[in-house]
Amino acid sequence: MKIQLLFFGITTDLVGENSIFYELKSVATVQDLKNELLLNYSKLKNIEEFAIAVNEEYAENDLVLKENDVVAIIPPVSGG
Amino acid sequence: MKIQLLFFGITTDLVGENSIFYELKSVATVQDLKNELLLNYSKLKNIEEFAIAVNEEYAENDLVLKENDVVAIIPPVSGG
Amino acid sequence: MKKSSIIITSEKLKVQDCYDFVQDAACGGIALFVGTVRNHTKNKEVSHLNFSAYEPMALKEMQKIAALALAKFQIHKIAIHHAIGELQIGDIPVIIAVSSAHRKAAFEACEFAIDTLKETVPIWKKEHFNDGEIWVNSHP
Amino acid sequence: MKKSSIIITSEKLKVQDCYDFVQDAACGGIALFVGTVRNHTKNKEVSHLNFSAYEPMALKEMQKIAALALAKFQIHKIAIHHAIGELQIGDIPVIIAVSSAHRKAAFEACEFAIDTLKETVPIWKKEHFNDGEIWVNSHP
Repeated sequence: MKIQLLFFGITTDLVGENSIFYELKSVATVQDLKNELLLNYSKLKNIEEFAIAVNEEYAENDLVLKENDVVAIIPPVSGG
Repeated sequence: MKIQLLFFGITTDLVGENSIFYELKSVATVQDLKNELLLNYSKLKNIEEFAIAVNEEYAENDLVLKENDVVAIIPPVSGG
Repeated sequence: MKKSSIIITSEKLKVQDCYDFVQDAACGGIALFVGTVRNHTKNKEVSHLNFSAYEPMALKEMQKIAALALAKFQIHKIAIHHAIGELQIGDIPVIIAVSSAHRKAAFEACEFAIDTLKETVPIWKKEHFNDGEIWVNSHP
Repeated sequence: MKKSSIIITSEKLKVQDCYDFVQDAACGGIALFVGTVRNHTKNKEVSHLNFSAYEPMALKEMQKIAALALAKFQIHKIAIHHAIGELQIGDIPVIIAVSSAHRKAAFEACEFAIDTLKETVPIWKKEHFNDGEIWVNSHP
């Protein structure tokens, strides 16, 4: 299935993209996606951690992703 | 000896004065003055308590007053 | 460099004045407290207030609060401004502004300053109602 | 009546705007926190900053903070404004303003809001130095 990936902050620089469409196996959790991303974009290992937001809400690792989800890679925030 | 008394807040209304010169026995503490004032201006009993400042500083009850001291009667403050 | 701005005035207080005094290129945060005149107290409608001060002593006590805050907390600068005279609903009797490198110290110093001011500074508030008036805190 | 004002903007933030939003005849105090850009970080001189946001989500998270603060503390209104884009030394990245009948609640809610914003709102700060730049919090 296809999802949209958004990259922010340092992850934009590491991956070299703001937004891409991404092919994922049909049943995948947030944790599965994190594992895949670390394989496919090994530079993401340069940061200590990142969170995932699905459709503009923070997502737990066991959330199951759906077709057309908008998935954001959220490196440690530093607003304020 | 002579001192100057200043009244503020509700004590101005109770005593009917802002500022008066006051004759005091030659050796008197702040506590002595408080006792005298409660006798001479019995309306001061209408308020729960008042503090005394001598020459613009809060004074303890055992402070000995001096000729020409400026003594302020400080009812409970309510600034802010 | 002057680290504190202490003012008692019968003019309108301005938040911007306090902000401008404490703002500094080395500071990362500014905490402010602005007192405002409420339209009621204990379910009674307030028409306006009147503040009077023992001005020279009040200035000294405000200066002491500023000095203590600067000693006690890791802050850059502090402003304590108080208005006297007649104030209407929504007017500003008091502003405290504190700048610091890290925000926790600014919050703590700001709260310390307003708490202490309300306990020690010889300023008195008279509340006026449609049917009378009262010196606040003065009646048992 | 709208109880919260949530804004992300590339215009200059104004303390007066936040003050005016939260000010209310029923409130006795307003606590504000104003973040300002510092000229140094960890002993290194900062030339300027750049803030970027995942804007729709950041607005939602800021709205959640406001709703939580209104539920958790006895406050009237809250404003949370954040700037994005390039900011110079002394500029204002963030303002929080909270009004309440009694000041303790305003202080607590203001501190809660800025603490939570720094933990949850998807906004990122890049610090620029003379010899490079760094995404804050992103390096182990």
